Amino acid sequence: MDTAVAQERENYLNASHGLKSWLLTKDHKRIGLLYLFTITLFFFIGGAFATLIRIELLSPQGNMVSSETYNKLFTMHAVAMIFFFMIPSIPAVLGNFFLPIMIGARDLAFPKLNLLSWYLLVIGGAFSLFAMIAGGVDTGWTFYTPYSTTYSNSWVIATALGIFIAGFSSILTGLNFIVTVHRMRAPGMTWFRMPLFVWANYATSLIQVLGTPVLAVTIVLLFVERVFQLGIFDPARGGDPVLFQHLFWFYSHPAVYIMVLPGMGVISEIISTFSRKTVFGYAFIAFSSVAIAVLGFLVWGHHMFVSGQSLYASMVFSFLSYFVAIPSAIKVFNWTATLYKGSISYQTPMLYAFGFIGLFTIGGLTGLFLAALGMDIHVTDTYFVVAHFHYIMVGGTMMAYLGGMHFWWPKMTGRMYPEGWAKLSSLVIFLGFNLTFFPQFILGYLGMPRRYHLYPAEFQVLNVMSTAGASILAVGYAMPMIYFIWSLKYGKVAPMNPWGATGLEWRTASPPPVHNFEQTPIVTHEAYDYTSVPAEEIEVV
Amino acid sequence: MSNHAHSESLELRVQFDTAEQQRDASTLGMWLFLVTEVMFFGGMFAAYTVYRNLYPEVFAICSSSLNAVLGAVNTCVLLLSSFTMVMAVRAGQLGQQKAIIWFLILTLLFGGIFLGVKAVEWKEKFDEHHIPGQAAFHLEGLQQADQGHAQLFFSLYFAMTGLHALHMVIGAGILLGLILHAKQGRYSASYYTPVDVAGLYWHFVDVIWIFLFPLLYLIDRHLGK
Amino acid sequence: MSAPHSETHVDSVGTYVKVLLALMFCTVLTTWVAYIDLGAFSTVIALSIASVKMLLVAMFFMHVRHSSKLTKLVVVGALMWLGILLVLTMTDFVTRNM
Amino acid sequence: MGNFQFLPEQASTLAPEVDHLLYFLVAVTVFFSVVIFSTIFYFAIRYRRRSANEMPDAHQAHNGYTLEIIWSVIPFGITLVMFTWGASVFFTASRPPKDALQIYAVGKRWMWKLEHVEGQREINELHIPVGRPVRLTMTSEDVIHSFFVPAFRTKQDVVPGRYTSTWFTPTKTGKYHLFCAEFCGTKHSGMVGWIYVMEPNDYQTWLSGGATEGSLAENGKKLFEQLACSNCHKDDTTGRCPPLPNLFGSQVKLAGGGTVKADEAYIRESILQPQAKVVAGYEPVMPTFQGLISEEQVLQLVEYVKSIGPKPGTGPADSGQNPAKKPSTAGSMPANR
Ligand code: HEA
Ligand code: HEA
Ligand code: HEC
Ligand code: CUA
Ligand SMILES: [Cu+2]
Repeated sequence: MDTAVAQERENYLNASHGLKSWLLTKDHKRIGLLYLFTITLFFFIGGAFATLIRIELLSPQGNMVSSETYNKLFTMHAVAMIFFFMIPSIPAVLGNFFLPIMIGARDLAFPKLNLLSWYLLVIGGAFSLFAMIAGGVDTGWTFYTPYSTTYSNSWVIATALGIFIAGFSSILTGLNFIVTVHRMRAPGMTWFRMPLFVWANYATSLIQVLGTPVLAVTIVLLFVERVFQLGIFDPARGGDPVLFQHLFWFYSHPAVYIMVLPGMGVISEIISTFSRKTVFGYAFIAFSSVAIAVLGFLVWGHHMFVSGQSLYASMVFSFLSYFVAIPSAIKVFNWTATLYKGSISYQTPMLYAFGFIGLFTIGGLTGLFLAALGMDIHVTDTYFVVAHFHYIMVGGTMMAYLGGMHFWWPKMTGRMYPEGWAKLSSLVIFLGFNLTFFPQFILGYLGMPRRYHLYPAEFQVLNVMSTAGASILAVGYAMPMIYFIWSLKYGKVAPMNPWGATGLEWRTASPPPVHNFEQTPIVTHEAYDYTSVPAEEIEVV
Repeated sequence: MSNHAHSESLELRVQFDTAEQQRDASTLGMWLFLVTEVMFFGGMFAAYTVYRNLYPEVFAICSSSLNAVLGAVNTCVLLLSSFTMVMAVRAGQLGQQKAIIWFLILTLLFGGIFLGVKAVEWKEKFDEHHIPGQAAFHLEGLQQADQGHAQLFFSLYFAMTGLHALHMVIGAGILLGLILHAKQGRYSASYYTPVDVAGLYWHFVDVIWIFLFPLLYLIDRHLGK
Repeated sequence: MSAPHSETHVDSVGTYVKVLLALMFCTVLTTWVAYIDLGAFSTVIALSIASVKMLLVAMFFMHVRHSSKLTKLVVVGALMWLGILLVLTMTDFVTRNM
Repeated sequence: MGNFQFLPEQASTLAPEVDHLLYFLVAVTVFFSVVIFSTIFYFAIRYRRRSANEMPDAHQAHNGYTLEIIWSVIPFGITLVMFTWGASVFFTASRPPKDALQIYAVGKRWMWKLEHVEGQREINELHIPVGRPVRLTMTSEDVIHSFFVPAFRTKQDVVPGRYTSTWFTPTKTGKYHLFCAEFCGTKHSGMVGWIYVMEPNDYQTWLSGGATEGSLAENGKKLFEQLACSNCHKDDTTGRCPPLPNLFGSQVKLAGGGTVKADEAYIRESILQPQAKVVAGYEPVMPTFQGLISEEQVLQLVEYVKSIGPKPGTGPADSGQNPAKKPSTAGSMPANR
């Protein structure tokens, strides 16, 4: 190991020691790492449930677990993955760590609130974990009434409470980011000099602040209906269960953009860095993030086309759904154009970025199938929908998250990951992913309903393919877990700017000092201006 | 790091460069928090709108069963508390340390009265069996068939006023904290942000009630009874 | 780097008292009007009065009239999003029987 | 994989329409995927980095508006086609023809109860004739379910507390899957059944086969007596109640203004929540039957009220005596969804 560099320079990791210094830290970088541990845990919990789902579906007659257990498996899989892994993933880990650095701030505007957000996620997670251990919950992650309020015998309340609390974590993170972006930018860091990752997180935060409270109150109403019999959605009293769906999707559709926008921000950074070119159509990508955040609030009814919602409302929601597709299209085309005449290298983050663009395109375009009314009546609540959203969330966001982790790992830890292994694992993940979820498009169109424990035998072949893919996927995900940990001790020491990137985070040491910069930076260049990077700072590995 | 002087105020936290930046951040933070509150109550307003639209007559009769005079008086009490709150902020602006304390105490007092009256109203509902979900639920003047819809009204009534009251209780807690800090002489003309920000919250809770009052007590009251 | 310096405006006690009186007047007015049969206008009037009260509280007590553009944008944004929630939900319920 | 299929069987008039829409959507997807993938691939090879410190010639991109406009407007145009096409298929799928064969469905955890107007009841099975539009009026006794027949490309949620409906015209005889597609609890995946599409003659035989306890309307008539509806609702306008003959399908004037079309949902509501919509000129004295009768009994009453509706013979659903009789074209069945 390179002892010359390894001399102890003070940084955020070694500035103080002991468990307490971590649990009471107000440093956004340390909090980012706390989040990293937490959500990784939940990813593996969710992944374990996914594994059980896939094993169960190997055979049509369902002989491994009971129907009751199966229903709990997919519910808890989704709860863990969505609320405790994917929503906090990129914003709370990478955003927390890098957003302040990228705009040249010493910390977020409200560090204590930031720490509180993490604790809220942990407490919410504890409630949900408790529910899972105590017996699980079987309503599906959508908690439709009256099943969830009146009929389910499972741990609905504990789980819902967990989600409620985690919701506040999400709200407060969003609030913190917005204030930070407005008030904490370094001198010279104008709005249009901000990296696109910051724009993406800003747009995400808008959704978190505007949408999540509605989920919170929906859970409160569910809670009072289940516990105190205040029946706001109760059909026996003239209440309307479809109203619950409106309130739920008012949040949960925008929430899918909470899950994808930060990923898009990561992709912008990676694509630019590894082609050494400023992002094509910077302003268009920046504004399309905000446009997605805003338009995302107008389309929720596309989850309810067969729910008994009025025909006319369905038409409106279908029409508006197509508007969200345009900003996404703009991004995809601009990323592609960025490559033109670039200087492209294929390091692992770039491989993930390519994976993201491809799989997001397929996932997004199949979203357009679902938004088409006549098509949706056939494929809604089938595996077609399952395939659609896994393409975006697992194929898209998960790729972006892993890409981002590889991209910034040297900065976060001061160590390089092993490039060869990383490339191999990205390939395994890509192949495993497609084998898992592509067959599900066909399954869905053939008519296999989702949330089915038992299924007709003619669907078995495709299900076996899917399970085979999932095993490959599991191996692919296990690899980074192992070599990241390995690299902490044995990885090459990371230079300040291993990729020759332009962001402010690459102008400070790896790992960064406690207050991010030895000297508050003064920004004089546009983002992604590769001529501005002093050649001596780049030590390309 | 280099260019910030620690002397401006004891309360300037490390991530900020100037006291002004810090104050602007806190204010913006509170306003954003209020946005989340608007959406939080918004979910219930949406439910209310849907059901009022479906069952207007029943809702009118239910409204009539509430005590509008008590509601109006209570509204005035709350408005008064908002007034004393803004006076406390004004005292902060002028650095009148004593006045801050007294106006905060008055605000707390009016808030307490509001909650007391609310409790009396709720008690009444319990005595009259206007509690949704209870087998004994019965609202006079309504057919058996409409009792269910009346229960919807009262579910919304309790959910909305209950969560409003919860916000008041939290607000009262914040006021208590402010009073303690004010007693320690923490606030001055150059640093009164906490009072300012708490004021925003308190007024917001007031605004919610300004809408709850007509929605629950007043609209179409002439139709009932 | 941050927003333009926002001057602290100290309003006079008189202003606040006037606002308080206006608010109380509105309260009495809206209660009184509720007993009169105005048909569909009953709702409109009640909500209009409530909106006026909201404006008074926001503008004066919450100092929105002295606040930065950003704060005003935040307020307008909140109301707009509430509008989205209410209006799009209602498109379903009012067109169901068509 | 042998005779592996990518599409489910096409067994209704709707199925080919949905499949055509699918072909279009797949074509768009393939087109854009191929364009994007191959462009990325080409650029990635063509402009690969050759030395570690290489800087591209064009590190500053030209932010042309032309390109941005092109690649916003073209996709937008395509999505408009998707919307219009999808909506038009949906419209056909939502509006049943007037002469449809009426069938009632009640979802209950975890079974489908299907009732023919002639009185045949089936559980998890539905026999229908080929080539004839079938309209389902559905409700649930507990939670939300969803009536899904992949071969017909139809799906509709079944919501407690109200009626929803769907329709289809089977085009091929055979046996098709019926699934519950909305999660409804433990045996959601067991809430499945079969649709048997039969030749009209076979269907007739089947209808006359199974023993029934009278048609729906007949049972409804009995209930109408038992529940003492008939004490109030006499056939003349002299009483304090509106007469029910000729009610179905008409426009009812309501107290307090407005009219409402007397469809199934309205009749159901009149029985369960009489005060919700009061007929102009009458006192709201009708008692509610909520909680006293089951959804199936409500259906029988509804069917009875329909059977005494206007012009016997206009709708196939009204007499219950001769369902296979070709319905006259001048039907008065409401075209509500
Ligand atoms: C990160 C998550 C994510 C994202 C980003 C999206 C994005 C989109 N989703 Fe998806 N969706 C989910 C997660 C997500 N979705 C989940 C979890 C569910 C199921 C929930 C449940 O029921 O459990 C779901 C369900 C769902 C439904 C309901 C299905 C049903 O239950 O019947 C619909 C219907 O309209 C839909 C549509 C869309 C659309 C139009 C987009 C668009 O934003 C996509 C836009 C992107 C593109 C279009 C691709 C890029 C563009 C090009 C390559 C250029 C070419 C473009 C054109 C020709 C326009 N989604
Ligand atoms: C962010 C969200 C997210 C993520 C990441 C995933 C990841 C995966 N999901 Fe999930 N999924 C959802 C969100 C997500 N899912 C949602 C919202 C639903 C709907 C639920 C509902 O209907 O209510 C759903 C439903 C769902 C279903 C449908 C169930 C049904 O309807 O009956 C299936 C079936 O295949 C599935 C599979 C998978 C698989 C194989 C993965 C894989 O990508 C997971 C891979 C990860 C691991 C396998 C763990 C990591 C690896 C290791 C720990 C190595 C060691 C492990 C082993 C040796 C096994 N998911
Ligand atoms: C006590 C008398 C009474 C009994 C018993 C009664 N009804 Fe009614 N019904 C009325 C009155 C009065 C109206 C008109 C006012 C209204 O719409 O509520 C009415 C209205 C109706 C309507 C709407 C008629 C229209 O013209 O729109 C239907 C349908 C109906 N009743 C069906 C039934 C059925 C079915 C039963 C038995 C299960 C029944 N009623 C029992 C008194 C009665
Ligand atoms: Cu019934 Cu699922
Ligand atoms: Cu959606």
